[in-house]
Amino acid sequence: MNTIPAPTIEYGTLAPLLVVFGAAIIGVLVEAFAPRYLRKAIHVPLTLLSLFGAFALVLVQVLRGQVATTASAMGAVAVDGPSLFIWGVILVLSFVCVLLINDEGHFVASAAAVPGSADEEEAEAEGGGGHTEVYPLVLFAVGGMLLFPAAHDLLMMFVALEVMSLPLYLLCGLARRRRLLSQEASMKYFLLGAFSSAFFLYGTAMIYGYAGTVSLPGINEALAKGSGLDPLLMLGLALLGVGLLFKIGAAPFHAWKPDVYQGAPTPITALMASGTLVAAVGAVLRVFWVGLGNLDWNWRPIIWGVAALTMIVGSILAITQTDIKRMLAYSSIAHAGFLLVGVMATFGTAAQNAVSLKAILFYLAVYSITTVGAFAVVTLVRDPGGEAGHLSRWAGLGKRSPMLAGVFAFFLLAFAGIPLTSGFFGKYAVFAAALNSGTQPGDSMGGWMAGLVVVGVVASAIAAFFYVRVIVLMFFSEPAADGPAIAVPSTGTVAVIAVSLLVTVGVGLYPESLLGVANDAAHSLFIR
Amino acid sequence: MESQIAEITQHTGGVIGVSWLMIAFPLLGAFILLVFNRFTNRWGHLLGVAMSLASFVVAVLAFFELIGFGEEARRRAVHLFEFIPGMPGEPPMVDMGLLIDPLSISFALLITGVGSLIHIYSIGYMSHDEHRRRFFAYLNLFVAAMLLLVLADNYVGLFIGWEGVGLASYLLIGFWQFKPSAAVAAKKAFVVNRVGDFGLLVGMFVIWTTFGTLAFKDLAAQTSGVENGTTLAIGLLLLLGACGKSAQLPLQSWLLDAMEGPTPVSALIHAATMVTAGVYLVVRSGAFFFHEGSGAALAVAIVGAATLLAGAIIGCAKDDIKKGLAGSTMSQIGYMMLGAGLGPAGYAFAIGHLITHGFFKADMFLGAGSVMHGMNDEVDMRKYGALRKVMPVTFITFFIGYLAIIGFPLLSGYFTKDGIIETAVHHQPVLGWLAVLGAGITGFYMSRMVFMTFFGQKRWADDAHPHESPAVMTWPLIILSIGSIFLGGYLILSNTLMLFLSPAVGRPAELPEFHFTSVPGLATLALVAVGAAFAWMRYGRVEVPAVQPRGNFLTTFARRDLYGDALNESLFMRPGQWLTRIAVFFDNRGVDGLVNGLAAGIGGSSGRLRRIQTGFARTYALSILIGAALLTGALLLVGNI
Amino acid sequence: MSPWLPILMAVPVVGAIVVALLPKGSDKLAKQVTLAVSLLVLVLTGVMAAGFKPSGERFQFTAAYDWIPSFGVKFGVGVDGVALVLIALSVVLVPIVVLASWHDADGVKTADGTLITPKRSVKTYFSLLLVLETMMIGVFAATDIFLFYVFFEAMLIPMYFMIGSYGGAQRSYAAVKFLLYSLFGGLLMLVAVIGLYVVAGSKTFMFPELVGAIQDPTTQKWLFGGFFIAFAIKAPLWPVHTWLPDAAAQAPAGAAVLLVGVLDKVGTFGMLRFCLELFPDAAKAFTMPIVVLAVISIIYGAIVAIGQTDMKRLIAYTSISHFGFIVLGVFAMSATAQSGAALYMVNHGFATGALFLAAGFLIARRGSPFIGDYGGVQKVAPLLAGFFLVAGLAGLSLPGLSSFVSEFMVMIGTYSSAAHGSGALTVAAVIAALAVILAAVYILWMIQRAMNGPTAEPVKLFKDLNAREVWVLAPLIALIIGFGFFPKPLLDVINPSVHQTLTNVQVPTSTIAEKGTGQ
Amino acid sequence: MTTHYLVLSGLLFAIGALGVLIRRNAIVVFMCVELMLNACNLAFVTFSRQVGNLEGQVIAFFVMVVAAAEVVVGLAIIVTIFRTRRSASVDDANLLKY
Repeated sequence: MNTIPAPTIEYGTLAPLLVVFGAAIIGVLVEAFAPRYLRKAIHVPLTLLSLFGAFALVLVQVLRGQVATTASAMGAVAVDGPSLFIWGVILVLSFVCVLLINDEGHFVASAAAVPGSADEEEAEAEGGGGHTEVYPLVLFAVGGMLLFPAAHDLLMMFVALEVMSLPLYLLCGLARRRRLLSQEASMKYFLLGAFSSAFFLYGTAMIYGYAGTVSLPGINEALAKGSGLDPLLMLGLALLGVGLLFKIGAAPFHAWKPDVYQGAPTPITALMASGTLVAAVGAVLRVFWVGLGNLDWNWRPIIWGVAALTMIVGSILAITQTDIKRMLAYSSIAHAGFLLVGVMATFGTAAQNAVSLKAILFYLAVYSITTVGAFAVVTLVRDPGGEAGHLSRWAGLGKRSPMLAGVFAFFLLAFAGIPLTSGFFGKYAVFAAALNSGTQPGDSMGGWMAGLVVVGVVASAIAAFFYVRVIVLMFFSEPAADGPAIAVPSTGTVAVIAVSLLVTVGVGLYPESLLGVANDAAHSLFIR
Repeated sequence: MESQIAEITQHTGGVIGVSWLMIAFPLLGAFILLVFNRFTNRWGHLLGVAMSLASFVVAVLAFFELIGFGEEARRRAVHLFEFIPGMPGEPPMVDMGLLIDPLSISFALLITGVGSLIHIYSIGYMSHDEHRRRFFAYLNLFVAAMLLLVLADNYVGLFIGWEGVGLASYLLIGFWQFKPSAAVAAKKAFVVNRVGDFGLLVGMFVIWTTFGTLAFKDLAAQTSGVENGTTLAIGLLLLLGACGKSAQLPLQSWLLDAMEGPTPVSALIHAATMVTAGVYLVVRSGAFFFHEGSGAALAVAIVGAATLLAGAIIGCAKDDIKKGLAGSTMSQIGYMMLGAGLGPAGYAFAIGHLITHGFFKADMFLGAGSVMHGMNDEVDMRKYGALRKVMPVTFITFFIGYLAIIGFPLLSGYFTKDGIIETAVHHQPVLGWLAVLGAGITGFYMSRMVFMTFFGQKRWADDAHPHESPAVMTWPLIILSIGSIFLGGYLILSNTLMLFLSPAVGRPAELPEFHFTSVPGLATLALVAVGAAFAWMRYGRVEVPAVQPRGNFLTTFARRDLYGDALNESLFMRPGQWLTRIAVFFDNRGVDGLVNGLAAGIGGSSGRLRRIQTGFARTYALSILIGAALLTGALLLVGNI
Repeated sequence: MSPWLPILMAVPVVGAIVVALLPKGSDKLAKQVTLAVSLLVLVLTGVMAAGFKPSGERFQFTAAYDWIPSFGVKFGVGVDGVALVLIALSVVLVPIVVLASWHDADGVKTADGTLITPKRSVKTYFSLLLVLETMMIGVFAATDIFLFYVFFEAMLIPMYFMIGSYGGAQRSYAAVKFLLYSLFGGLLMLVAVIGLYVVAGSKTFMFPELVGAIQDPTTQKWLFGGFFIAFAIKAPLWPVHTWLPDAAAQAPAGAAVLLVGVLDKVGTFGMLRFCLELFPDAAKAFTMPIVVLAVISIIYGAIVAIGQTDMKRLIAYTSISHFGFIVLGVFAMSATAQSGAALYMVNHGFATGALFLAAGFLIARRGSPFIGDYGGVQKVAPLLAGFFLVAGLAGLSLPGLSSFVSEFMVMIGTYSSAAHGSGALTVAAVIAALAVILAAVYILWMIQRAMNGPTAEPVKLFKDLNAREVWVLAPLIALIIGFGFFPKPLLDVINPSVHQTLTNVQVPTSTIAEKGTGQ
Repeated sequence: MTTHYLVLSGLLFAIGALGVLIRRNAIVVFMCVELMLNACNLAFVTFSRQVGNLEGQVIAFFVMVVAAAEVVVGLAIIVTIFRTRRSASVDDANLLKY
């Protein structure tokens, strides 16, 4: 009999992951054993510290120059430069989101209680602070997000996908106000998420059938040998794509996004709009570059179409939205499209890939941090019934609270990609990468790349309209007599907004700060 | 002929060296009066007069300095400053300088001399106007611009002056802008003039493109060897400009309306000086008009002849004394144009007529102003009558002017007009005889004016108390009338003017001799006598109805200014208004509509497309499934291409 | 490395921050600080300009700092003659606009006491103004194309807020239209900017290094298109002009001055600097279509202006006509015309600025932009009417006023341009010259309706210009008249840089060479 | 041989997907998703045999665990919504739309 070789685990490399998961498990234990009144006091420092610690560990790896060059954990996880960059971004984002989550009043005290029932009142009176399960759930989700883009084989990716998604399904349903919407969002997200992950899994199975392995480099090798035209492969690729594109919210797999973003508690929306997107784009990049690098002739036209469709659908549908979160959801769809333009450009030589990768990483970082800031502002504009979601309630905000409105306007301008905001450089980087890739010798899609960029530009112009519309509402309209109240922001929220603003402004004025980091990360490329 | 034009010499020092002071004085006056505004109200008019007189003094001194030079050296250019510099390392595109030569100095003397008299006259005429200071500011501005026009040594400087006088004319016609009629007249004058300016402007383009310079100095020698078509084009374009400024057909319509301005304005600008700028332009640009084989000169003569008749006909039917005079001005400028269209043979007569006309027409306009001054600003001659007794000085001076214009022998107009007519008959017989006919009509309408105003019965309004004007107004009249008597003879007999001008404009090989008994001259006199007699029968002997009777077709034709306005209205104004309306509509609905429509289209499609987001989880699942199918299909398709 | 331009750009933005941070209720102080800062910038610019050597290097006062090495972007600044005069134009206009807008945010009351615009944040307005000043200087000073683009787009934002927050009744529509239109053009330009970078492959955005970098005619055409559409929208050229009347009519008069006087010049400046020099072959290939558009703009703008009932819209349409002239001059491929176009940019800023401000003062007294609501203003407010008239005359390019020289040079240069045979451009110049007639109609008809005739009842309450308002208009009028007779200081600076541009486009740069084509 | 299993797997997957589309009851919909997952398992196991390594079989175990976790979360959500709305129909929950 063969002896099963003992698996080697690179603990040092994987430490950030382990810290987050460890903290999550401790969080579960706390939930189980700590008295209710203590729970929050334990959870908050635990969560924040673990995220901070994980971030520190990422930094340590980067600063010591010990970026792994081979896959860890027996080839299951690849902690390479891009992974570390994405981890850093996700950890910062989740840290910031936890600060938002930490705020009073976002989460229901007892998810099981029927809204308006005596149970609920009781739970409210007793617990006050809402569900403390939120914290370990967030940690699990964050852990999944970390693992997702780093997964080096499709199975690990699937598991990471589920670890990331399952807690989020629950978190979506925990809003304290507008319970029905929250629950509906939760259910839709869950059903559609499960549905899409089934596609992902079936795609994995097909590819396994074709390549005999689910390891990404293994698949690539098989592709190099095979004809590449196997229907099995194509089917697998398509179904895998469904699962991945669903997560980043690309059209036509975007339908869940507006509903879920609108219904979920805003801090969770912030986490999904930032962290999940970053993780999912990271995973997409890895799959296409590492796993399907030898098949770019096949998938690039498809991504072209999806990217164009996504940008246009996102921009156009956002125009007529009346709910701020829903509008931001469509905006997020449009931005997913812009990111896909960058994904289009990741092929061919390593140098070209690095350029595109840098662009996407940079885009991800700046877009997601701005998004968190924007949602943080959304949590502050309140009605008697909770957050004032309807846009008409935002009229005249600039007169009531010029600072807040100004900051929000700035975030919107960053989304629109106006120069001297971080968003502009993100958009520029992606478009430049796309055009640059189009001029690579021998690329038959050169003209198509220019075309896609023009589509992106047109979509940007359309998208600018709805960002500007909100600014018009806030600044150029007279405030309604019973306009929304501005909640007194907690220190956490202020910190979140301040950090986002700082990054958005700072990177807008001096992008090199972040670009340098993205550049270094991208140059080490994905481990192939 | 060109060979007789003297070379231009660069000049420094002396009075001519500072001849820019001629322009600077009135300009400074205008500047002070406009900028210091109310503070100059008390003495502003005196400053205005002083500046104009100072300019006159400089002109006179410059004149004497100029005639101190030999004939061949009487064209003195004074460099002022670089106006439009050229590309690096190249000479300037336009150098601003003055050209003091017999032609320009003649104009300068006329402008500053007559101008100063009119300034003085205006002190009295405008004494009751609260904005008298502003009036003098504009007058000074006009003098400055007019001097720039005639003194500039290049077309751009000329053009600046050209438009400057247009501006002054606009401001002065609209001086009583609170009257809508004055405001409209002012605008009309400017706009119609701009049509002419268009011609002048394009003319300059062609000149620049052909010769690479806009300076008179450099042009003179270069016309030889240029295609006929080019000179013809330049000539016609310049003629268009001249027509605008000088109210020649077809751009005559503004002049009659321009009478809305205060009477001294009509005298100075719309009779004596500005309107003659067209004649100046034609004479100054003679090289283009008389280039071999060019028909441009003929065009000038034809325009002149047509206008002299048209103006005369209009003058016959006007009851408004100023409009009558305006028609006459048109007509007389027609004579000048005719003369100018005849080349060096006619130039001297044209310029001579221009100068004498400047005197006698100013004299008559100011006389008319004096009458109005005494008649509560009444302009309708049917409300005058028998004024000779109450305003004797005005009557006598006006009558002298009258005699001068109809060409009463030995008075100024007799010599200059007759010179034009005879030269015309000699060179262009048809046009010449038309000019004879025009002289006859002149005899009629001018007589009519005199009879209606100063003779016959009183037809005054009840509150009219006519009286003689103050000395400050009558003295200019007297001086002008003296000029009207003697100037013509001095200039024409023994060809004084022609010889004087010849360094600047050339002269015919044979100097003409003035015949008192030439056939055209006698015919003219006869016709004038007939016209005057006819006028006496209609307006002197019989009572003039106080209300305008319905006239026959011809009278109406003349009263309506030969339907010039109606023509403009139906040809340009109404289609223009329609065009404007269509353009505005097209801009709002078409161009902007397209943009807004696109925006609305995107918004609308958004409104429809969002319905796809039904809210049913199963629909979303379906979209995922369809997406999966599409993806699979597309991949297979791409794979098989 | 010269610190001049960075200092010039820093001063206003520092001023803006100071103004924004002033405590509540210090409106007056905010205005005074803004005025002081803008005057300081004016003085500094004057001192800098005095050191400009027309015969020296093309770009002077250059400085380049690494900004975004990853993208090859430098903070590169420097001015040639055209940029210098446009910066001068901007910094002259800003203090004037500050003074003109002194009470615009305070809540404007008409002569009869009705409030036409409510009280709004004074500090915001003036700090936006200063931020805009920085960007205006930056956009003309940038020698790095990326930096140019950044300012080109970023300057939309302060203007957007100035229109949207402080404008008239339709302000938000106008502001959004302005922003989206410009943004769309800008994005197309962004594609072209990227394309230029990628195709040139020289890893730099520095303009001097990119001149001549693109050789392939087809590529040139595409990139030219991207730049040109952006600039055409900005300029604005027919048929992408419709945002301007709305924006200018709704903007407060001061903002309208900067919008039309300076911001739009960025378009024509860009055509001159970038479209021509970077893509000379494309520019030559597209000359005729562009000349046609320019001529349409000239005539169309003038005709539509005649039909306007709203004063500010009318002025906006006159500007469209004038921008037609500038574009015509830029693309006539003639030294004279191009110098004239560059000069026109400056002169138009003064002339239209004066006209907008005078109209603004008029409108502030009555609360209505409609010409028909006025009449006989001259009688009660002769100073206002007088300034309005001179500004109007500058608008119709009366000789002796500055705009004439430039218009004349554009037309005569176009007429005589040897670039494309004499035929087509000759016709273009002649058609363009027709605008002198139309200009007289639209300006004088407006003056006749608003200023002349019997005094309308509400107009009788008008007060004449006060000292502040006189100080706003007087410098502009002085400049208009001064440069009308003596444009040499400007042209001496402009000509060498035009010479350089045309050399890069490989067009004869001599005015003399243009002569003699008609024979 | 293995083809039959693959066809079966495909059928199961299709049935599951169709079920998600046409059933209204959230529980049934969810079961259909589980069916799809199991179709995947079958495919994995089949392929494992076909390509001759054990990875596929191992994956099947992972999937089972994940599916179980999904059940836990899913049922919790569905039950909560049922308690609130007294209905487990997925179509009833459509407040969030357009």
